[in-house]
Amino acid sequence: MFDILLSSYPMFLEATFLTLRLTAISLIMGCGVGLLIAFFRISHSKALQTIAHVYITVIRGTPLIVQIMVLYFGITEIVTLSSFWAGAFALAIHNGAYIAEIFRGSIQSIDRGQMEAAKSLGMSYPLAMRRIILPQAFKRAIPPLGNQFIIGLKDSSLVAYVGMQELWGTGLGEAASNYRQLDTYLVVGLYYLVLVLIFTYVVNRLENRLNTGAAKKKSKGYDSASQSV
Amino acid sequence: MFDILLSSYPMFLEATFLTLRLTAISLIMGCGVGLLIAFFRISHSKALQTIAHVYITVIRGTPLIVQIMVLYFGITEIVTLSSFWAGAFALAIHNGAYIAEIFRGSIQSIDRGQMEAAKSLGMSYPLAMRRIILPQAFKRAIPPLGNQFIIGLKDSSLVAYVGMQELWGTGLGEAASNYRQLDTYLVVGLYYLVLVLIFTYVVNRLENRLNTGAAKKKSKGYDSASQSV
Amino acid sequence: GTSQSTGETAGEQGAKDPNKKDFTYAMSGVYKPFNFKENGELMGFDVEIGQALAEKMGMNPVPITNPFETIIQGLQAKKYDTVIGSLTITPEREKAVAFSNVYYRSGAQIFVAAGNDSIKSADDLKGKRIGVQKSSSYEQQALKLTDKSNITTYDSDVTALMDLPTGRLDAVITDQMVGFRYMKEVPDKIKDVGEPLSHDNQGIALRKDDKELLEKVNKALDEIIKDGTYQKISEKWFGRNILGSE
Amino acid sequence: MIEVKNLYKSFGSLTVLKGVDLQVGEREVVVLLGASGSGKSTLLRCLNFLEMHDQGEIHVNGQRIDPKTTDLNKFRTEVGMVFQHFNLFPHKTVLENVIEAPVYVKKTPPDRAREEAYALLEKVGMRDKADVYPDMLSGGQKQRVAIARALAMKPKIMLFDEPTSALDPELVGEVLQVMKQLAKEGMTMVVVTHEMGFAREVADRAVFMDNGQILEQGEPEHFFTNPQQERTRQFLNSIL
Amino acid sequence: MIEVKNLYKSFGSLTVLKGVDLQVGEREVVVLLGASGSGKSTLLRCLNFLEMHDQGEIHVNGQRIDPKTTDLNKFRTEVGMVFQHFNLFPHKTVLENVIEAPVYVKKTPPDRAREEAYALLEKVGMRDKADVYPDMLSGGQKQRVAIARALAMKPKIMLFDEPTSALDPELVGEVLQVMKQLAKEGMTMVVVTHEMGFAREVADRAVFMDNGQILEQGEPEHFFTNPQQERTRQFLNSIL
Ligand SMILES: Nc1ncnc2c1ncn2[C@@H]1O[C@H](COP(=O)(O)OP(=O)(O)OP(=O)(O)O)[C@@H](O)[C@H]1O
Ligand SMILES: Nc1ncnc2c1ncn2[C@@H]1O[C@H](COP(=O)(O)OP(=O)(O)OP(=O)(O)O)[C@@H](O)[C@H]1O
Ligand SMILES: [Mg+2]
Ligand SMILES: [Mg+2]
Repeated sequence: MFDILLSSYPMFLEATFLTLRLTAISLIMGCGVGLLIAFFRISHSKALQTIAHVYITVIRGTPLIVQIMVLYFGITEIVTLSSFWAGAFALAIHNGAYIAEIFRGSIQSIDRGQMEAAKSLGMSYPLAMRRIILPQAFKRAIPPLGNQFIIGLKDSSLVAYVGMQELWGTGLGEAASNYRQLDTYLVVGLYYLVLVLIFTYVVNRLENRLNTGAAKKKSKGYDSASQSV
Repeated sequence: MFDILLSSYPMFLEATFLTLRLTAISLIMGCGVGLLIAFFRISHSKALQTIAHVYITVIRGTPLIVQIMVLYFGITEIVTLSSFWAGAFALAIHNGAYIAEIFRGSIQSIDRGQMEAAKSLGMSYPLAMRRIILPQAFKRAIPPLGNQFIIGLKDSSLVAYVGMQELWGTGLGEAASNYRQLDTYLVVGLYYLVLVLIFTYVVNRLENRLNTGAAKKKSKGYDSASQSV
Repeated sequence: GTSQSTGETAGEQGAKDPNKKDFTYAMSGVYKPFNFKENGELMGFDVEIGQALAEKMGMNPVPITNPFETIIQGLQAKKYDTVIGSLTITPEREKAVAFSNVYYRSGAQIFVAAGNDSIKSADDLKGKRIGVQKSSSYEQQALKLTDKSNITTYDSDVTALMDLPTGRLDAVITDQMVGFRYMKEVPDKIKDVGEPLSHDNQGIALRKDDKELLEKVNKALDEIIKDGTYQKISEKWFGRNILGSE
Repeated sequence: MIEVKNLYKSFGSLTVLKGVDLQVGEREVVVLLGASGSGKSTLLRCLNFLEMHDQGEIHVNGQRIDPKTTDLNKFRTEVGMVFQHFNLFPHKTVLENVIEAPVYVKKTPPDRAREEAYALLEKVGMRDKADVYPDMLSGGQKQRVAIARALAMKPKIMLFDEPTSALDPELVGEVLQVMKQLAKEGMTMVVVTHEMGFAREVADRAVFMDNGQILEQGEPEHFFTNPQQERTRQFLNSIL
Repeated sequence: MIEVKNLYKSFGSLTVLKGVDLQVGEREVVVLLGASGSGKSTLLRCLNFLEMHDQGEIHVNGQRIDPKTTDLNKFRTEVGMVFQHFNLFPHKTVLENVIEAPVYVKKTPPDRAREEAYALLEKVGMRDKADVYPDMLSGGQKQRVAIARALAMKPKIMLFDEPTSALDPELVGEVLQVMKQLAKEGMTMVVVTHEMGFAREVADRAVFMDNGQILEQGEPEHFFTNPQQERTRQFLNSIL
């Protein structure tokens, strides 16, 4: 295993960057989709609510690999995309449904008194959303969003099956030519693990930084690991 | 699309049963693994805690497809398994990590006064766990467990890549011979969606039934859809 | 054989004779017309060759599907005993597995979208986007014609062919028989270009230490070729004998 | 200044306001009393259209405010509101809370808004906490900031919904002090409160609501010592 | 019956018990008093080894209880404990709560356990609620069930940790009544409580804890009217 790790790192590093680029782009787009759908869900229009509901139900009710394949071939009937962009759009649409629920939850978790106070000061709904509700909601969304980003990073491996040579695609190809699949797959797994650990660390740091600004909310206060049940 | 739905339903129904069997077996095993790892995590032994921590970190830090491939080929070096059992074990080990966190959370959410009361009556730790803590924890675990089961059902599609002819494997094969991948994939997606919706309904029913026994806890009481933020 | 086929991996091919040993042979199942599934039933040239060989050897034929990119790994991991899956015999692969005698010969062919007039031969493929089955011998051939970043790999040659009309690919390299079948069933989508790139020998792959079975397979292969069984199967799927000669 | 005519409001099948008539004159301070659930908050929220009434009319300065034809956002700038739970914006400092609406709604130049904000904070005794986040303040301090924030829009009317009932007893005084000052300066105010001392000292009129209707009203002195209705007497006994 | 010698207990860097000496004789009722954080609960929990002391000795019936050599589960069956927050098992009915330990720990045949449970529930006045789940009970009812549950193990000593302080005032009486009855029957009891009436009427001795130590003790009559220590006097003034 270590020989693979040592000998083929330039190839895997390149694939890692592709994975990161793909993940980043699809998650950024996913945040846009998610925000839109979240607004649909909390809007007063029955039609928009229904659209959002159906979208979320279908995406959360079917496997990602099926979505990727459908979107890869389905999107093409409308517009021709490279496999990078087809994969990125598929992941964005997938992650968008989950991110929508995160945003909706965090927006609705903001005390309704905030919206009332903003309105009582003469702010319009969009202005109050933009200046008062969303900044607070985004902060609250960071932990679950970080978690979703990690899931999105791992899930990006499935675009290997529409021909992307990102980390997993590269691993598959490599294993098929060196006939040492177990070792190769372990190396790929290690790359993902390191990426996830780095990302987890960054998200935790960010959370802590945001929390020190305002007063820290303490949790119940037992150390969970030392709890005796 | 509808012609595929109509003409090939016997094949897809058979594949659906295979998907369900695979999902059921892997989730049952996953619950066993999860319970064990959850106990490791809350145990007083540093070694067991570390094992559980590493296990959960690695599984949650790497893509499922990589895990399936590693386990499929890795397990084989120890014992030869059919692809059904190799896939089932891989899914069980994967789901086990997530289920472990669900169990740990629900066990730790039980008031510590329960364990103290049990001990003060002379109950041993294992007896108190079995008779007092776990029955309450299991009930609390049902909603997140139901959610994990839905994820497990969808994720089972990935064993198609170790040769299982379950729903997705069947869809892939069919699309390569009828040359109509988009329609075929849509049909497969529909099968998954129906399974997920049925399962969601069952879990909701179960939750409601369990809640009517004890006093119902009311949520904050706004209707979220009609909230004005 | 050590594979415990559960019947999950392959459609049951008739009643099994419990007194006979299983002859397990793998294929991708997404390589029409050599091996593919129709209404859940695995069929095609490779499937029937396997059945004929098993019969000659007095064994139970058990065809199994496995993704092509891990088909050799599965063999090494003893998930099955042979691969009858249109594996081209290459020096690379010969390092990993043992091959039987050639069981058919075919050509690697370039296919392009029906409306594409800019690609007329292999020389036009420089810098073009080529789609191939992942870890196939065609992937190696494509690498000689264009650079790696322009190659897209698929789970199935058929999927690659279907990505031609979308415009995502300029060309696909695969077995000519696979492309011709697609052209016949779905007219006016793709076309073949130029002469075959190579004439390849296809072999049945076995584990290197499985010498006994290799001998039996070679003997049975000889027999079905001699007694006309091979001829019949080949005629059924291709209208001609594809055994060819060197 | 405010004239409410025959106001009705239901939530689903629950009718909360059942034909309320109320006049509030310019520079008048009206205290609204009543048991929990009698509809005080709902009435107050209808006055600045945080809730839309189902029937009846609301006139302000002689003009009927119809939600369909009026720009409610604009209208609300003329009516300040102070909430029981303050509802300060936690992601903004005290100063930012106060200048938010002037700058983003009224388009006051930030420099001028800041100047005016400092003056208002001075007035409520919170000048030195201008750069602090609300989380760091006591309840009484928060409520004083909330009052300054509402005043920053230069409203013609101020509505208070139990502004001191979420406060520790020792912090109530500082908020009432600010409100008294405001009344003295001639602000028109409608105040829901159970602080009898405040009502007696400051209010021009006490209004008693019961079950969605106004049952009785009058000058505080008279009202508190000699209520006409049995129901009012009961209520006053229960809170005094 | 119980003899505590020089008991020390720390949580991390916080030393909560600082050399406690205490004797409780057979059939004696001891009331433990002290400010919040003085270590009363910790001492009680050390007595039945829900917390392990760091130093010192605990003797029961003349025998030293050493966690390393004693079967603590067995020992705890002889010491009943009643908690401030009841800690009834919510997934079991009142009857099941009471028979749980006899059946699963003592292996009493279920029929006999049930019979005894009914008698105990009768005694605490909860016979008619035997088949109800704890969620349906008031706090006072819950606490009476908790006492019956502890008694079902036939303990020789009963420990009570503020058994009435989570109850609405009008429910305190019914629980104290049960405890008085128990004392009259000769149960050895250690009770943390601030109910002075109970202490005066029932206790044989009052023990005042301060900052992890026993500062003063004596007969209730004498203790309450004429405490020796300034600190005790302060405390008594604050709660009376
Ligand atoms: N948004 C709402 N949806 C449904 N019911 C509501 C809503 N707001 C208020 N109510 C109900 O209307 C009734 C009157 O409420 P309101 O808040 O006006 O009473 P109140 O006099 O302010 O009482 P309190 O002193 O408790 O604040 C109550 O029964 C309340 O539950
Ligand atoms: N498990 C624990 N971990 C850490 N500190 C603890 C723990 N249990 C108690 N303490 C601390 O020990 C000190 C004494 O607590 P204890 O509960 O014995 O006091 P108490 O006299 O019962 O007070 P109260 O009247 O509030 O119940 C407190 O400062 C408390 O915070
Ligand atoms: Mg109110
Ligand atoms: Mg205590």
